[in-house]
Amino acid sequence: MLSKIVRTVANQLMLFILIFGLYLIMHGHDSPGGGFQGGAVVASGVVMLLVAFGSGGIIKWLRLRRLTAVACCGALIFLGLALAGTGTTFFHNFLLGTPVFGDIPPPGPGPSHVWSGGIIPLMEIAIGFTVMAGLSAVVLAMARFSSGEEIEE
Amino acid sequence: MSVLDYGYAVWAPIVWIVALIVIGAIVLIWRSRGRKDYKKGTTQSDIFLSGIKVPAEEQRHVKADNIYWGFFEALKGFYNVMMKPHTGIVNDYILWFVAVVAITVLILVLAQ
Amino acid sequence: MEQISVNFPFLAAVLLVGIALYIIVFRRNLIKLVMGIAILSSGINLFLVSLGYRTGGVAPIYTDVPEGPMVLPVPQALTLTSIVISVAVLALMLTLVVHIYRHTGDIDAKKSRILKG
Amino acid sequence: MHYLVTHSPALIVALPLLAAFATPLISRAGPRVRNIFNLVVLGMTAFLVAILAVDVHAVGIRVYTFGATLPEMALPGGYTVPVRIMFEVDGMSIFMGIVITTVALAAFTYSLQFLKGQSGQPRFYSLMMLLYVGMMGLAFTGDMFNMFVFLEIASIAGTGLAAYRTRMADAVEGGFKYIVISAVSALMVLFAIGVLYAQYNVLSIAALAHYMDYTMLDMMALGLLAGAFVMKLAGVPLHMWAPDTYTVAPAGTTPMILAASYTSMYALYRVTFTLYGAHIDTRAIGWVVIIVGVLSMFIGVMMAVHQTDIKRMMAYHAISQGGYMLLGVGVGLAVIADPVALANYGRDAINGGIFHIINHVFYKAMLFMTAEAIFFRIGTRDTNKMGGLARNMKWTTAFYAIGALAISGIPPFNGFASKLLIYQAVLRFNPVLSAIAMFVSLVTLASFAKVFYSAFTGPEMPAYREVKEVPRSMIIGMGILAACIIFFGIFPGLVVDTIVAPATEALINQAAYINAVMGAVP
Repeated sequence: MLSKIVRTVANQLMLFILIFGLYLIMHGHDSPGGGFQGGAVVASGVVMLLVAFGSGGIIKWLRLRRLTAVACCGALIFLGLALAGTGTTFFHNFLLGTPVFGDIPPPGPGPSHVWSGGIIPLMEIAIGFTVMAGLSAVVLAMARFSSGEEIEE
Repeated sequence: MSVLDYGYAVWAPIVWIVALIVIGAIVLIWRSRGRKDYKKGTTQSDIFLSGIKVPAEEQRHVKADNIYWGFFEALKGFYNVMMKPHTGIVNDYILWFVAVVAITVLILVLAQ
Repeated sequence: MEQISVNFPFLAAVLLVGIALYIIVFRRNLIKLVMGIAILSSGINLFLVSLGYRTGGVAPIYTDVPEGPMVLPVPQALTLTSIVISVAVLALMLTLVVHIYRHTGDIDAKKSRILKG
Repeated sequence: MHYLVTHSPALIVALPLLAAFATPLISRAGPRVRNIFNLVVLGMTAFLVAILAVDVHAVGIRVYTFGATLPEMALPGGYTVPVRIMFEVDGMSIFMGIVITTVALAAFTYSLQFLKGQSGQPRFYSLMMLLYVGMMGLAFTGDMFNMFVFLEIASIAGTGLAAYRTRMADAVEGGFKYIVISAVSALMVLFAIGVLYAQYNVLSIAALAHYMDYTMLDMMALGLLAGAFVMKLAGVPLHMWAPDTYTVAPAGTTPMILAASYTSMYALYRVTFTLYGAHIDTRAIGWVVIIVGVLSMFIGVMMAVHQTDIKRMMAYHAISQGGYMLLGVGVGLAVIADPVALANYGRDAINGGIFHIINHVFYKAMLFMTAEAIFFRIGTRDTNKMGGLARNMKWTTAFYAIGALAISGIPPFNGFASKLLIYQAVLRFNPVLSAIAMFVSLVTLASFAKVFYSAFTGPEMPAYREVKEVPRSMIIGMGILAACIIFFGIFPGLVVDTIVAPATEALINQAAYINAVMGAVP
């Protein structure tokens, strides 16, 4: 555990890191970013907390079991969305043209258009949660591992 | 269906199995006409080791290391050479990989 | 001169691959070996992403798009996938190195080896 | 039914992937639910593979384009290059699918009781499913980059499985070696893919083969690809990781990792036959494959006789048997440009090489399972410490004997059929190679006889008086494979005609593979 200043700053910064990560995830389909990048940013926030508070404190409220469950759920949602299109083909973008994320943004100069892309933004969110939970789990597991504890399942 | 025809030779497993059964039957019949005065459990079935005392049953099993001893003794030089590259060090595996890729690329580019 | 500047990323990529292979082959320290593989994947990622460069092309983002031809984002997608995969591979490798260190007390490829022959 | 057939290429990969991610959640409901769930998913996948196999053999190559409005629409109107990711399933792909699925069924059944009471089982089944996905994807993909992705998925899952028993120092080491060689070879594959993409701006195998100019850079890419895949399939002199990894992997997974090696062999054939094919001078690459094959056969078997660790010996035999496959297919590859030689013996040689894949995966998977059954009961792999096990482990002994006879090419088991096919085809290409192959078979028999003698026969050892036969699911797992071995041995003609000959045809007929995607493009 590091000094109080570091811990306070880490506490405050975590909020911004979370917001930035979620922003990257949400805008992955119409601007640079995406599920992996956003998830990695959030996981880097977890690394920061880990450094500031030490693995003992974090592990109490970030359980590996829960993180695994979130990662698996994200992956399942992703695959479920892909499977839902199997009426036409696997990975078919069946939401395009519907009221849900169905718009097609006009090409040319203009603001970012979030409400577009069909299943892609939904998939980005699913991937985002998978990566967020998965990378955090890896980092946490390795931190506990190097501190000498055995990892239970 | 069962026959594999190579156009050069024919492999028919069912014919082979039938032949095996027939030959096996002949061999068994032949065997049953052999000497009848062999008895198990008497001194007839005891092990004779040039008069040396026979070791206990557990000691008599030939361990894997001792099987084909002559073969390995004769090929000692070959195995010494073979063991040298099998270091078990992961770096060497990659070294072999790099070397083989380099040679393959050279052969393919020159053959083109 | 322009030729050289266009080809510069490729030279850098080949240089990185060469350095990485040198490290992987000649460094017995397992952590350094993992670093070598990380450099190897960076070199190849650099190579892939350089393939997508087109002089005068613009980034393939539909909003706020300037005039001009867009580049095909396939090499970028390939690079991103490759990065994701190498993250997983490197994490796995480091975990295994930690395990090896715990079992044998050494991270030297030669001293920590059990299986051979 | 039509719907299922149409979508089966995607579903075969998607269902196990779904199961892989659902397993950690479902195992909270208890181990029994998890096992049934996994077996059901695998059974459904096996059914899909079966109907897809019937369809591919009856109709021809099936293309599945992801995300398109029609699965068959690889080229949307007006395009001259395919823009979407696609699967392309031909005779060779479905052949690998059948091999992998059968092994996976046997391996899962075997693992059910093998793992009883061990920790981390959800992870184990997840990784098994993931490895299965990686192999099936590699076999079905029609896209170079996807090939790399599935190769990496299979490597990561395989590493997780090889190092599953992390409490054992050698298991971790074997896993680490596997991931290092996998990562380096996969990155070389990616490098080669980059080189190809730089010139032709396409990734689909069919489109690449259609547009390829066979420049010097292409030949360098072929060298990189061939080297990387030979590394992954453990051909001498790139074989040294295989004994380390196969030895330490737990029982049910060794056959899966073995199958993953042969999936890499499939990738090598796909690249050399379909991507490059008869347009290059195939004698060079053909002889490279033949030389690697002969070296693998000879050095693999000579190292195997020397081993005292039972699984290590079998691993070296896996290398040696891989040499037979490479020899057979290499001969076919060397003469592919010569129609007379191809009709005379080339086709037979490829038939033999491919038939040997399925035979070898079956008997070697079973042999690994028997070795692990022994380890399960007596806790050692060292043949020096074994003896008299046949008294108490009758089923295991019987399965070992069947496997040993099959691998040595003793009739009427399946190994003989494919080996005879290879011998007589190679004899007409080069008699010396055929003689080496026969000698290797002899040494194989000798080394299996050595282990049979030292482990199973002999007087009862006092330490193993209380040893029992292994649990039923393990016997069933081995029994599935033993039944396949005997069936393939008695009906080799049927197997060659139904699944092997279409695979050979798919490899030789490069134009059909290209036309299935690029048919409309001149």
